[in-house]
Formats: sequence, C-alpha cells, structure tokens
Amino acid sequence: MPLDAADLSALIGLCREEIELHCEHLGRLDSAIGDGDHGANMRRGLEAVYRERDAISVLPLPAALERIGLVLVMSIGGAAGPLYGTLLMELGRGLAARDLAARELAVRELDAREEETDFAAVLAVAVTAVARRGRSGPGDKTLLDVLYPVQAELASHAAPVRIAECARLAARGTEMMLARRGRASYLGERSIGHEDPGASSCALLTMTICHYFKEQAPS
Amino acid sequence: MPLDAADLSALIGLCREEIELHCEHLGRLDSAIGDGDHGANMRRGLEAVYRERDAISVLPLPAALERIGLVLVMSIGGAAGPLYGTLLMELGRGLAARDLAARELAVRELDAREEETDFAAVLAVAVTAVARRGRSGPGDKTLLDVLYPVQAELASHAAPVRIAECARLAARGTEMMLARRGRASYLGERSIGHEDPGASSCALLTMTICHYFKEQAPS
Amino acid sequence: MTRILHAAETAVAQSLAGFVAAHEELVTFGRDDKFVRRRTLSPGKVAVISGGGAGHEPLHCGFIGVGMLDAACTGHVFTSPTPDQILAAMDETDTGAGCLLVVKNYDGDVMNFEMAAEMAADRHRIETVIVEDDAAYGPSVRSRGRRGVAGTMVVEKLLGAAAERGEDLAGLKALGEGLSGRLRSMGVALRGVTLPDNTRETFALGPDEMEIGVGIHGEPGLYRTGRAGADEIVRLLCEPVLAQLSPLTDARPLLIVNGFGGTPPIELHLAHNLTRAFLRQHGIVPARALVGTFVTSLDMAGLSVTLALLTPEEFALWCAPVTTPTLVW
Amino acid sequence: MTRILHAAETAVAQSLAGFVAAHEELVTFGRDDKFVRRRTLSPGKVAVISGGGAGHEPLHCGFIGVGMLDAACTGHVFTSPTPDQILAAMDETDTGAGCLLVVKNYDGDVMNFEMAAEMAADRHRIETVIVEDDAAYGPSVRSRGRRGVAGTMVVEKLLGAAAERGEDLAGLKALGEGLSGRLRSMGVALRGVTLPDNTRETFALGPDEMEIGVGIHGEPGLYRTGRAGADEIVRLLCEPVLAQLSPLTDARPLLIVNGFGGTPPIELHLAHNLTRAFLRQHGIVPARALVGTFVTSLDMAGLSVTLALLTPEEFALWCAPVTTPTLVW
Ligand SMILES: Nc1ncnc2c1ncn2[C@@H]1O[C@H](COP(=O)(O)OP(=O)(O)O)[C@@H](O)[C@H]1O
Ligand SMILES: Nc1ncnc2c1ncn2[C@@H]1O[C@H](COP(=O)(O)OP(=O)(O)O)[C@@H](O)[C@H]1O
Ligand SMILES: [Mg+2]
Ligand SMILES: [Mg+2]
Ligand SMILES: [Mg+2]
Ligand SMILES: [Mg+2]
Repeated sequence: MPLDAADLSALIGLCREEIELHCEHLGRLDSAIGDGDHGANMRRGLEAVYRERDAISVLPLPAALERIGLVLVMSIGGAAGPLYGTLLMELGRGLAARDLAARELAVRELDAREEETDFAAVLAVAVTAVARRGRSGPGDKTLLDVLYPVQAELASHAAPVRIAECARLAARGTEMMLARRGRASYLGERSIGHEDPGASSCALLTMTICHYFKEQAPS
Repeated sequence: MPLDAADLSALIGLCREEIELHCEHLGRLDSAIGDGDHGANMRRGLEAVYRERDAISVLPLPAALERIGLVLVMSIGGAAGPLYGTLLMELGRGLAARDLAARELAVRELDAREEETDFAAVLAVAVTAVARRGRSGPGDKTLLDVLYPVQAELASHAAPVRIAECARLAARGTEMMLARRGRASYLGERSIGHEDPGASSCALLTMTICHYFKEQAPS
Repeated sequence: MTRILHAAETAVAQSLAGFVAAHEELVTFGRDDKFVRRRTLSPGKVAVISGGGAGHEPLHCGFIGVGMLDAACTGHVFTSPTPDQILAAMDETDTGAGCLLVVKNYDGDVMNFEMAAEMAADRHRIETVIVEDDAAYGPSVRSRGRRGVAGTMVVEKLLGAAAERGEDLAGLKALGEGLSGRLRSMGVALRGVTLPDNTRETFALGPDEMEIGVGIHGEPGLYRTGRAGADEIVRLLCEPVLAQLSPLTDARPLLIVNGFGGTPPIELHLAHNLTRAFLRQHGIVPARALVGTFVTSLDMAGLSVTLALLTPEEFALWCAPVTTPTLVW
Repeated sequence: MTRILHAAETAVAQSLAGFVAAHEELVTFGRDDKFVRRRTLSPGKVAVISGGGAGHEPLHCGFIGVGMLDAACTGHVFTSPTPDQILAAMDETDTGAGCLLVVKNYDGDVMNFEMAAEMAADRHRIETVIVEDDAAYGPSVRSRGRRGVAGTMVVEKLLGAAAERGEDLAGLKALGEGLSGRLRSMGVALRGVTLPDNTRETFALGPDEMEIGVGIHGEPGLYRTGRAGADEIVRLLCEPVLAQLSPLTDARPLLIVNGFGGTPPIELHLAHNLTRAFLRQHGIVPARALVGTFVTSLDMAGLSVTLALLTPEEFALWCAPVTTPTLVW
C-alpha cells in the first residue's frame, strides 16, 4: 500500500499516542532490568517527530523516513536513539536507492506483491544495520528479537494482523531470554523473567503500524 | 548518712546500670524534641566514671564528687556534659569548703539533721551554678525542673522515697512545658507534650540514689 | 556510619583518621588525636579554632588550612566536643597571639567552649565568636538566639583570612560580630536523619512531606508541610532570609547553596539556579556563589540557602587565597 | 530533581545552568547550550571531550578546565547525550589537533559517540577511549566488556594532563588504552535511586539489604545480600578489584573512595580508613587517595572503591596541576 502525506501524518500521530499510552509501562519494564527511562526516552523521540510531522509528511517516503530517523537519533539519546534512528535512516536510504535503481531500469511499475518483496529486502538491510550498530544479534534480548521475525513475516507476505501478532509474541518471547546486550546484560541470570523494554516498544510500534494498514486496506 | 568508699562505688555502679537500662528510652525522648543522643551521651559519661570508680571511691567525698564532675564534663560533651559536670564539681567544691569551714570553727560534730541542712544548702548553690552555666531557670523544660524541687525536698528533710517520687513527678511535669532552652526550644509549641530527656535522666539518677539511701538507712 | 554500619563509638574516630590520611599534606592529628590541626602553624598569628559535633562534615575539619582554621575539635555525632579537646587545641596552636574560638550557637557547644575558655583563662588570651545565622528562629522566639548553621563557613573563611593577614584578637572578634546581622541561612529537609546507633530516623518524613526550617542535628524544623516543587521550596527558604538581613549599601552578596549530605550535586545546582532567579527578582545578584556539600546533617536529604551581604573589605577576605581540604582558591 | 521535585524535562537544563553560573570564571555554555566547555581554549591542543547521561554530577562537567576536559555533553538523566551535542562540542573546541572522546562503556554512550564520530569523520580527526573499569563484570560475563564507572575520572585526569602537556591524538589513545588493565572499581548500594519522573526507586532495598556490584544508573547490581558492617563491605568491594588488577612493578597506587550521591562525607572517610587498612594487609599503600562525591547515581546511598596501579609517568600526570570546578591542585 502506498503511503501519502495524510497516511504518514496519521501514522506519526498514532505511534506517538501509543507510546504515550504505554510510557509508564515501558519505564517499569526498564526499571526491572535497566535504568527505568525507556518510556521517557521513547516519548521524547516521538514527541520530537510529532512536532515536525507537517514538514516530514510532505516529503517523499524515503526522505521522510530518513528524516524521522535523524530526529529520533537527535532527540532520544541512550541506546534506543541510535538503534531506532539507524533503523529508520537505513530504511529511508534503502528505499531511496531502490527507487533510484527502479527508475533507472524501469521497464514497468512494480506490482504490490513485488513492492512488498522489495520493501522486505530493504528492511532486512536496515535490520542488519541496527544489529551492526548494536553489535548484537538474535537472542540477545533486545528490540532485534522483534525486528528479525517481523522482517521474516513481511518477506513471506503475511497479512498485517499476522505480523502484529508475531511482534507481540516476539516481544513476550524475550521474557525468558538472558540479556547479552544493553544494561540488562549486567544482571546476567537475573535478567531472565522480564520482558525487554526495547522489544516491547518495538512491538507496540509494529502493531500500531500494522493495525493502520489493516484498517486502510481495500476490503 | 555518711558515704564510705563501698557506698560510693556501689552508687556509681547502680547509676551506670540505671542509665544503661534506660539508654534507649532517653534516646527516644531526645529524638522527639532534640537530636536523639541523650541516652548515648549519658551512657558514655557513666561508663567513664565507672571505669575510674576504684580511684574515685577512695577519695574523700568532696574530692570524689568533683572528680566525677570532671570525668562527666570530659566524656559526655553536648549540653548534658557541662550541666551534670558543673552540678557535681560545684557540689564537691561546696562540700570541701563546708568541711574546711567546719573544721576551722569546729566546736562539735554536726548531727545528722544539721548535716542534711548543710548538704541542701550546698546543693542549692550547685544548682544555681548549673542554671548559670545553662543561662536557664525554672520552667524552661530542662533538668533544672527536676533539680529545683529535689533540692527543696531535701531542704525540708523529706524522706528518700518522698524525694524519689518528687523527682519522678517533676520529670513527668516537664511534658506539658514549652521548652525555652536546649535543642527542644527550636520546636516552640511543638515541644509541648514530650518529657524532657535531661529531666528524665536526672530523675532516674535521683531515684537510684534515693533508693540506695532508703535501703541502707538504719530501720 | 549512618548507613555504612560501624560501631558508633569508633566510627567518628575512624572517619577522622580517614580524613587526615586523605589530606596529610595539609593537616595532622593533635595530641592524643583530640583534635585536628594544620600541619604547619604561623607563629604570631591568632589561632582560629572551631569545632562541634561530628556529622556535619566537611565542617569543621575540612576547613583547616592556610587562610582558614588552625584547628578543629570534633565531638561524637551531634554532640559538642568536650573541654579537654578544646584545651588541647588551644595549648598546641596558640603561637602567642591568642585564640579565637568560632562556636555555633547551640547550648552544648557554647557551654563546652565556655568551660574550656574558663579553664585556660590563665594561660591563653581568648575571644569567642558565636555564629547564629539560622533565619528559622528569630531572637524573639528564643531568647538564646538563632542556631549556627551553614553560615558558619562564611565566618570561618573571613576570620581565617583576616587572621592570616595579621588581624589581632580584638579585630577578629569585631569582624565576626559585625557580620552577624548580615548573614542568614534557611534549610529544608526532604528525608530525616538516620542515627548511627540505631537505624531509626530522628524525624520521619512521609514521601510527600518536607520540613522547613531544619537545623543540622536531625532535630525537627519550624514547620512541616506538603512536598512542594523546587520553585516553591526556594521561595520558602529565601523569603525569611531576605526578611531578616540588615540592608547594606554597596553590599557584595555571597550566596551558598549547601547540601545536607543526602542530596546530590544535580539537585543542588538546580536549586542554585532557581535561587538566583528568585534573588534577581528581588534585586540581588550574587557577587559570588558556592554550591556543594559543606555543612551536613549526616545523610539528611535537603539543602539550605545562605546569603551574606558583605562589605567590600569582607568580600575581599572571602576571595582571599585559601588552601584547605574542602576549599581551594 | 529526584527529591527536589521539578519538571523532569527542564530539570537537567536548570541544573546545568546553575552549575555554569557557579563556575563562570572557568566554564561556559557551548552553542545553543548543547554542551559545556572551557571558557578559554588552548590552540593546538587536542580537545578532550567527554559526556554521558545526567545524574552523575560532578562527572563530567565538574572536570572541565585546565588540565582536564575541554568540553562535556550532558544527556537526560541516565541517558547518553545525542550525536548533535557531541558534534557541536567537537566543532567548537577542536583547535586543529583533533578530538579525543572519553566514553563510558555503555551501549547507549558508545553508539551515540560512535554516530557522532562517523558524522564528523570528514572534518575532525577523532580518537575514542572507552572506559571500562567496573570490576563487577569481567569480560567473560559480558562480551561487550565492563561498565565505565568512577574510574572515568582517572582517565579524564590523566588524558587531560597529557593533552595539556602537548601529547598528540595517537599518544593519548595509547595512554588511555594502556591504563585499562590497571584500573578497577567496585560499588555497593545501600538505598536505590529515586527517579526524577516518578518517586519510585529503580530497585528497592530493604533496610537490611545491600546491593553489591552496582553501576551508576540505578540498575541493579551483581548480587543482593544482607547489610554487612563497614569492614565486610570494604572487603566485598576490594577483593574483586585486587583480583582483576594487572600487577605492575614500581606501581604508584591511586585510591578513590567515591560517594554515589546520598552518602555523606563522614561515611566516605570511614570507608576510606577501612579500605586503607584492608589494602595495607595486602601490601598496598596508596601513593595518593581522593575521597569525595565525584561520580554519582542521583541520590543513591552507597559508595565505590577505585584502585589504579599507575606507572611513575601516569602518576605524574595525576599529580599535574588541574583547575576545574571539582578538582583544584
Ligand atoms: N547493544 C544493543 N543492541 C540492540 N539493542 C539494544 C542494545 N542495547 C540496548 N538495546 C535495546 O535498548 C533498550 C533500552 O533502551 P533505553 O532504555 O531507551 O536506553 P538505555 O539503556 O540507554 O537507558 C533495551 O531494552 C534493548 O532493547
Ligand atoms: N541551656 C540549658 N540549660 C539547662 N539544661 C539544658 C540546657 N540545654 C539543654 N539542657 C538539658 O540537656 C538535655 C539534652 O542533653 P543532650 O541530649 O545530652 O545534649 P545535646 O542537646 O547537646 O544533644 C535537655 O533535655 C535539657 O534537659
Ligand atoms: Mg533505559
Ligand atoms: Mg541530645
Ligand atoms: Mg547532641
Ligand atoms: Mg538510560
């Protein structure tokens, strides 16, 4: 589904609301195995993006995503800032590169399914960039443990509800993991039994986006 | 009743035990309207005297009392140190002066009643010295509110039980007073409703001494 | 000590030993460890001596050194030192010009220093300056005057600098007394003090309460009220201070924001900034400001604001060089 | 802030403003208040830049000045600063010899400084020294290495002194990395941290509990145990430190006893004295000791012990003159 300015603006607003709603919950998750600020950090980031939403949503999608990433990096700080920032900046850059390549070779427009495949490929690259930034990988009990399965679902053309459900379960699945990255890793065994706050915020945002796509999808 | 070395040593031991027993209680009284250390302060003083009891109790009574006062001054600190110290040092000095005067004029030995009158007079001077040291007077909610009535009872030849009871009631009587000296005075109206810790320790010591005299008195 | 448990009787001595070991180039123990003194004395200079109960560190020992104190006597926690300590300090640091005693106005401190001064009257020339800067208690409330709190460090700094410059005993006494109307402090506690002997707090505050007008001995303050925001706290502290300060033309205002032991630097600097804003609204711009933990009440959470309206000469004494464990400039 | 309530979003900015106002002869805000820097830069000297989340004061801003840092970037409480702050600091303080970034080893700090360094790679020569001195976490437990805690101030002091002396970027990097095996710290918390946003503690300790191996972000430590006496606490802190330090012949041991924000000087000096006694039993006599509140975790009660086995040259750098808001000698 192509995103126009109204979609993007609406999505920014919805993501901000979602984080606001779960701000305390994210803080509490982070208190248990980190330093308790993940909710406040994410809120600060989403508020900054929200303040710029008018300027952002009129940009072409790749530029808009890259801009969102930069705003997140420059406002969140902590671990979450560079990670979410890298994700969106790389997504934007990847899409821009794809558009450029597509335009150069362009014989015909891509159909929706091809576009999805393409997007999944770009996302895969972006997720890899996040992993490189965090020097981390699957099973480390981080937001990557949501990003990897979400990307995989997308690559297999799952429906939005399916992807949302996958994100939710993936976040919950971090509960039993032993943290090997971020502040939670200082707890060693004691990190087991608590859901990772970054995975949780990542699932919330994924679910919000999927929900929007489901609602907007031509039925 | 004349005090010999055994009496003095026994009294020192009893006073020390009494303070030890009520140390926490005195601390709690001081926490309510002061800084919470009166029990610990008094214990430190009595322990110091107890450590020197052998050397002290062989001294003539006036010298023994003066020495006890000095040990208290040099070990207690805070407000209680100079006050109890002044009381005992002045008592000792007053008795020494009386003994000297008596020896000079001495026609005959004093009888018990005369001796008591004499002691009451010396105590009155010592209590006045305490008041001067503390720049305080009756009704200020301090140990003086026990010392004044105890001195008056002694002057009127009251029996030990009577004096002990008077001390107990006098200490309790400070509960309703508004403190005008010491740390409790910073509380103003809020000092009302709590017994003064210094008055309380003074009553405890008075009662201990009176009890000893009662037990020892020829029945 | 309070939280770091250690036998209460030896904790103060241990802590003093740790302090002296950390600053051995500047300070050393006096005879029988009864007090702490400068390593090197200046012959012919008045000896400036202070002291008080433990639990207020870095006051007083942290202010021993060139340009400030010659010796400090430490008592047990919240308990005035005893006369023998003060006597020993006078005997060892009086190099001929006499001793100036700086005493915080608490009955216990006043009486112990007074007894020491009486006992040494035959062998030392002695003057005493009583510090009473606490704006929480006007003399009307208590005939014995105000408490000495964080303003004590201002008196010690000015007298120390003047003594270093060669001021005599009478001059120092006059300087100290001249300051008293122009020096006020006011404190707030946000959590009571844990006493060393027991883990009980001297006054327990609920998480939504604060105690205004506290001193530095864990004694309760002037009144208790609901926890207010930082702006309101600053107003509650500054208003009584301003109301009680004697005005002075051509004043050099000195501001001190002092932490009570359990409040970290980030909060003190926040309060400092708000205090400056409040003072600015009242036409006062500090010529100097000092923010930190200087006069504590064990681990009490909270802080005090001290304002001193200094004459240009007094301000010069404040700015004069100082080399102590706590202040160096 | 934590106890002195103030809107969490503006509290850090207010506190920084209060800090700068208190030390305006030494420091000033950089562009758009994004960082704090020395008032006067030395052209041709490598710019030593550090930073991290707020809540650790006086680290890092309190160490800006001659002989130590050129600039420090402060993030929100316990949150790394963002790359734009670090970029602005590099742009404003690099006088030609490049920038040395001193970064505590937390994923957030490392990533933000790294992004800034990548973004500025075209216009600045940059080297980064990662501090990882926390003895609570050996590299075996966590492949990403130890946390950076109170030892950070040692690295900042030595690199600052070396930069002042004219050391180049490569030399500073080598100096910082050479130190890492000989610098260890270990901390204990006796009461958790109250977060500014809410009055909740990040980890709640009972009055009879303590948390060993804590860091400086209110995160729980290595293990929790019953409250021990001061001697035992010192042993629990010193043993892992000693076990992990690489031995060095002719070492000059530097000892730092650091308070976490809620622990008063009297307790720190007590712990210092007991630590000296413990070290003496293990054949170590500190050549220098520093006791105070330097690297905090808001108002957390507790302290850390840092031991650095310095070479004679490194020790000379430690002793070299320094003029900052926090350290002056
Ligand atoms: N090295 C890393 N790689 C991937 N994700 C990480 C890493 N470090 C932390 N995270 C993620 O960041 C989250 C914490 O973010 P946040 O609380 O905002 O930052 P901070 O840890 O700096 O306080 C963690 O829950 C985890 O999901
Ligand atoms: N100025 C004074 N005159 C007489 N008694 C006083 C005075 N100041 C204090 N006291 C007495 O001393 C007691 C407190 O002693 P203590 O707690 O040992 O000393 P501090 O107040 O220095 O902690 C008070 O309860 C009171 O009885
Ligand atoms: Mg966090
Ligand atoms: Mg008391
Ligand atoms: Mg006391
Ligand atoms: Mg954080």
